[in-house]
Amino acid sequence: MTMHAKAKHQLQGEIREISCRDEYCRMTIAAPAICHVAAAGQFVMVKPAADKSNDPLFRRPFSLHQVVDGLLTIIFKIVGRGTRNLAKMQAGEVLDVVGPLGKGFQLSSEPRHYLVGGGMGIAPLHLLAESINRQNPQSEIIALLGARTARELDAFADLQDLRFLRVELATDDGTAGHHGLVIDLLERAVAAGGRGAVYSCGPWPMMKAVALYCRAKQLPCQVSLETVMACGVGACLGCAVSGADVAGDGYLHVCKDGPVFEAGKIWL
Amino acid sequence: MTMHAKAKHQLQGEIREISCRDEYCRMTIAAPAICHVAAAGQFVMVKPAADKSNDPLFRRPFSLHQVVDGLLTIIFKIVGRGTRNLAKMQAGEVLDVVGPLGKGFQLSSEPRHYLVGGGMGIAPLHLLAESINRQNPQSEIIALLGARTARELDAFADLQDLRFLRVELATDDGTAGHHGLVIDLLERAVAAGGRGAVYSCGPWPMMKAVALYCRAKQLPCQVSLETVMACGVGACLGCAVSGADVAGDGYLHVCKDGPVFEAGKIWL
Amino acid sequence: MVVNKPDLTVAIGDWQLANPIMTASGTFGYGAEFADFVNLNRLGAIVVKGVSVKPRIGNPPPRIVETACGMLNAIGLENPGIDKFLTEKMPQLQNFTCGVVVNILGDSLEEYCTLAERLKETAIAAIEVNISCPNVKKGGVAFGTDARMVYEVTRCVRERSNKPIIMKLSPNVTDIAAMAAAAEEGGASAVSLINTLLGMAIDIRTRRPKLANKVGGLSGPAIKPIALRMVWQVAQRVKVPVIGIGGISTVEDVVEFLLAGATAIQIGTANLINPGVAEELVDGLENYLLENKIAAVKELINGLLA
Amino acid sequence: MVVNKPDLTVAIGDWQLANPIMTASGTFGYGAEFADFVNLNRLGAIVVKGVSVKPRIGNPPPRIVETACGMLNAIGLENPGIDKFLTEKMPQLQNFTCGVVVNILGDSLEEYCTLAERLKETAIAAIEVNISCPNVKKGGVAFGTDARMVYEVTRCVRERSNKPIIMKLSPNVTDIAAMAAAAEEGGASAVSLINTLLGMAIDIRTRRPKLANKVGGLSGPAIKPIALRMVWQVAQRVKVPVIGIGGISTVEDVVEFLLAGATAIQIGTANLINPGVAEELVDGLENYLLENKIAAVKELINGLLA
Ligand SMILES: Cc1cc2nc3c(=O)[nH]c(=O)nc-3n(C[C@H](O)[C@H](O)[C@H](O)COP(=O)(O)OP(=O)(O)OC[C@H]3O[C@@H](n4cnc5c(N)ncnc54)[C@H](O)[C@@H]3O)c2cc1C
Ligand SMILES: Cc1cc2nc3c(=O)[nH]c(=O)nc-3n(C[C@H](O)[C@H](O)[C@H](O)COP(=O)(O)OP(=O)(O)OC[C@H]3O[C@@H](n4cnc5c(N)ncnc54)[C@H](O)[C@@H]3O)c2cc1C
Ligand SMILES: Cc1cc2nc3c(=O)[nH]c(=O)nc-3n(C[C@H](O)[C@H](O)[C@H](O)COP(=O)(O)O)c2cc1C
Ligand SMILES: Cc1cc2nc3c(=O)[nH]c(=O)nc-3n(C[C@H](O)[C@H](O)[C@H](O)COP(=O)(O)O)c2cc1C
Ligand code: FES
Ligand code: FES
Repeated sequence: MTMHAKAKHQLQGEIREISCRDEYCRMTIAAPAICHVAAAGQFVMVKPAADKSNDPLFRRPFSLHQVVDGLLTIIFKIVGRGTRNLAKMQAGEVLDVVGPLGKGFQLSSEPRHYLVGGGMGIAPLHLLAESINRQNPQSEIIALLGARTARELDAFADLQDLRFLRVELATDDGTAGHHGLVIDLLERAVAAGGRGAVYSCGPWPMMKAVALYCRAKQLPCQVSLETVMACGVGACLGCAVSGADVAGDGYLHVCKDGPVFEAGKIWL
Repeated sequence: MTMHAKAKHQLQGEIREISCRDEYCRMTIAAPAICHVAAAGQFVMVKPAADKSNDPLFRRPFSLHQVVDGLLTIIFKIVGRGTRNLAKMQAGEVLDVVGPLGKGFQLSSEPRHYLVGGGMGIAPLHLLAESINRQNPQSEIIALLGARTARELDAFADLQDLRFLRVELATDDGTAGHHGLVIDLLERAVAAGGRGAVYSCGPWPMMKAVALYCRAKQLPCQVSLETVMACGVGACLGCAVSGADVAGDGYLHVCKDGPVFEAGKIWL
Repeated sequence: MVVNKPDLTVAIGDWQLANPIMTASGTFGYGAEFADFVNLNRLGAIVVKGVSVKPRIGNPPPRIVETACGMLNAIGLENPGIDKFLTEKMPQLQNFTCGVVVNILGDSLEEYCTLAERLKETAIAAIEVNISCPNVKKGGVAFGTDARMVYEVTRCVRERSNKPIIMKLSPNVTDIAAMAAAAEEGGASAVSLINTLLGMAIDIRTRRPKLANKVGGLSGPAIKPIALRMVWQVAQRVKVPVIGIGGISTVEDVVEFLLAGATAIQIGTANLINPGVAEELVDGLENYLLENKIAAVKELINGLLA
Repeated sequence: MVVNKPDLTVAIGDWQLANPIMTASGTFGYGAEFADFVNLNRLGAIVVKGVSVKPRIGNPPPRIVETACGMLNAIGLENPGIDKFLTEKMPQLQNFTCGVVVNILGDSLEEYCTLAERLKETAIAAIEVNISCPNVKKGGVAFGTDARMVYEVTRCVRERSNKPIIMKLSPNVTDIAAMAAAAEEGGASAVSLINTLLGMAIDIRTRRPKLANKVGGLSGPAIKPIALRMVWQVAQRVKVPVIGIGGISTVEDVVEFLLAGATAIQIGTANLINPGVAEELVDGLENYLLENKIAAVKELINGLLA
């Protein structure tokens, strides 16, 4: 083994807890080596360890939702075969986990932080909120969470319970909070509360709206992107996205240069 | 739909019971349409109904072990990926079942029947014994069962309990019954009990020994063959075995012409 | 509200198919094997196992191997020969109201021509010509790998037959579109592709090939991306209808091939895994069109956007 | 009892490899990406991502698609170009004690020759020449699909270089053994195969190809049977060592390729799925030899029984 301290690990993590409600699952995995070096906004790539099938082939990427005492938690939605297979796993079974991967959020030194999440993009905001609070317990942290419907927000009940956080909700169908878009919440919150650092994770149209708003208001803004990934470690170059200046910079790679980018660095 | 009575069915069968001990599993599936037309020596091909993976690709063939009140039971050994996946299934889950397939045993009108089984080849002998007994309750039925070790024979405890059956055991390691080969049992049993119809299912070397013995003694003998199968319905021609007269007959197809053959019809 | 049934019909020349779902040669026997699982009359057409002039006993076993998302087969074109086919198989095939396509194969140009001639008097919908077979007169090089030979086989079969001629192309070539063009030039009514890709598997315990024939044809979901690319390339090159084959097992697969330019498709290996699949895909395709408010399946053909 | 460690070494010309396990170009970055997962020095060699004369930004996204037991990629050969490669990547590559192979690619014969020339002064173990690229001067036909071009590229690179030259063959041809023979004639030290098979996937919702580049290269377990067959065919045709590539992810796969005639093998897509796989296979191969009482891995090479 090379003697440098490892920034990434591949390990066999036992599932300690798994629970699914509707199509939303929460899974807690024993992964001390990964937890030890993990930062908010990073992700892991997982595959059931006992799975000798090559179909589906790829590992699946998930954001770090929580990291406590060597246990890491992910929250995922069942959308296809990979997530369906994961949802069928049980406590005691073993997951092959690679991580932590990518570059996470830069914690801003601003006194005020707007965490803007949509749908499953809310997942990384829990660890982000805790990290900001740990760095500076005086920070004002406002989470603005949007989803299609209240059920989806329920998957993130623990985030809404964090005491150092102010939470506002928006749903497309009006079943919780503001009946409308999360960008509306951001505009109102900034208007009422003042400038701050913006962190955003969610569907592309949402993040684009957030980024354009921040550009207009000159607020520092980070967005967390998703692309299909094969390796997650910067080797295959499959996860390209256009940089802000396509001609000059060529492409950025979500798994290595991101998933979190300064909004100004990418093509909106 | 064509109006002829169907000889084969594809159905979604609920698993009613499954239990595994060591690498031996017993699975009972609700499959009335199949049970209705099933005969001893026939088989089914199965795949977990919810399995959307193409790896492994093929269905897996298993002999009918028992058929009672619309429930069919198979007994299988975990040997590879397909059987491992089946072993993981639980009662209430659904199996996609095609069957009954192939030609089963011809019930002989002889008064005495020797059922010679080795390893997992014992599986079809339960239904066979019941069928012989049902056809003629006066029949003398002797089951000669061989296995590597006693544990393997335990998977067939129910067969050993049939009251109309005389059972003799042989194991390679001497942990149950005769310490040696099942062919020894057959020779002894015939020498002691007299001529009878012989039915055999098990590893090829065993069946070959049985068939050669029967040929020498001029006993009617049927053997049940195994080959890799893709379709199980006679369409792909993948399951070929050499007929007794290769030049003349060409190949026989295990899923259609068998799995049970008169020993004289195949190349020994 | 009146829900109109979508129009599933497609045409290959003058031949009208009730729908674009066919079964692929060698994976559906002579139809009868699947009569318990599929209402054969609901299919667009069935293609029977390849027929040769003389009977063939096929290759010694083992003949099939499971591979990652696919299978290898080296059946060796086992079939009863054209005489027995006409007397024993043809009568039952004539009971089906769906189109019946007879797949033919030969070791020489003459054999292909003879087979076309022999099928003249039958009521079949079309002939499909398997040119993946080795040409014994030309040192065993497959007919389908040489554009000149493709042209010659097509022309001869075309001249000797009064049926639509479907030339079935081999994917084991550098430029399959060139082969399709040669078939078109020779007078083919349609081309179908792909046949299997040549592959191999080794048993490391015995150190022998897993197939007695050493090599075999790879089929199944594993090859779908290759088949789809080839169908797309060929559809851009020729004007005759293209029949897409290779790894199709779902409605999505069917739609992908139609969008890539296929007028019809054939289901091969999937029949072996799920004997009811062919009819399921007819139903599934109809539902897909309904759900997406597409009036006719023809609208999908060649519908790929740039 | 003394248990002797089996001998894992193999040779490609004068180049001695500690073991036959290499990583395939484009799937292992520049090695450093895997340093946390694999002790790079335990590998037979690493092959870096393809390098061109000028930097290339690659194709627009989406660039990859998951398929049945495989994947399609259309990365578009993104790379920093030979200048940056030599100044930024080469120094760290020289820290590895395992062999480093540089994979090169060009749009013209001259570019290949230039790259060979530029790598003369480096301490690399070998050059691997990717000839699956389109030849812009010859209407975009890939170099690797024409025996004459294969010969010419090989000869030029051979003449301009003092390193072992590995010609990496494209599987998208009728007769890959003919391409291997052309490479041998041109002076190749070895041939490696296969590169990816051209494939396609369509998003039926948008009706567009799933890859921005429309078509891409298929790799992974799905293609293993094709790769193995080609390696076997090529090994029977040429005398230079053959390096087997295609869908390898287990020790059994490695042994199959060695038996088919490969002197070494490369792991591609499997690295992406399981970043520790390369080292696992070195250990696994050693254990396999031990368990089967095989003293040297060389005994497996070409060990297929008839
Ligand atoms: C950095 C990163 C972090 C993520 N974090 C989370 C999370 O915390 N919770 C969560 O529910 N989801 C998260 N996702 C999305 C999640 O990875 C996909 O939902 C999942 O891979 C879908 O797999 P599937 O087999 O169920 O779906 P399928 O649709 O069958 O997948 C097919 C292919 O597309 C890929 N894919 C599908 N959807 C996405 C997507 N949205 N983003 C990237 N690739 C996709 C799959 O990985 C696979 O390769 C994240 C994605 C990325 C890139
Ligand atoms: C007609 C018939 C009846 C059978 N009845 C029984 C039974 O009652 N109980 C039982 O335990 N087993 C039975 N078998 C064997 C059983 O089908 C195999 O053990 C099983 O398919 C192995 O699958 P796998 O994925 O676990 O093994 P793998 O080794 O991973 O399978 C790889 C491939 O080889 C095939 N294969 C492996 N072993 C066999 C074999 N012995 N016979 C045929 N194909 C094989 C598989 O189907 C698959 O296609 C029967 C086989 C046949 C043909
Ligand atoms: C077991 C088997 C037998 C086949 N026999 C023939 C044949 O006789 N004639 C022919 O043209 N193609 C034959 N094929 C090829 C198929 O018709 C089809 O072209 C190929 O399998 C690809 O389609 P798939 O991936 O859907 O199986 C056979 C394929 C299989 C799997
Ligand atoms: C993402 C990706 C990028 C690749 N890039 C290159 C490359 O730059 N040069 C090259 O010669 N081959 C390249 N290849 C081909 C691989 O080196 C290998 O030949 C092919 O993937 C087959 O092996 P596999 O099935 O083990 O992946 C690439 C393959 C993949 C999947
Ligand atoms: S996923 Fe492979 S480089 Fe990002
Ligand atoms: S398994 Fe297909 S014919 Fe027997």
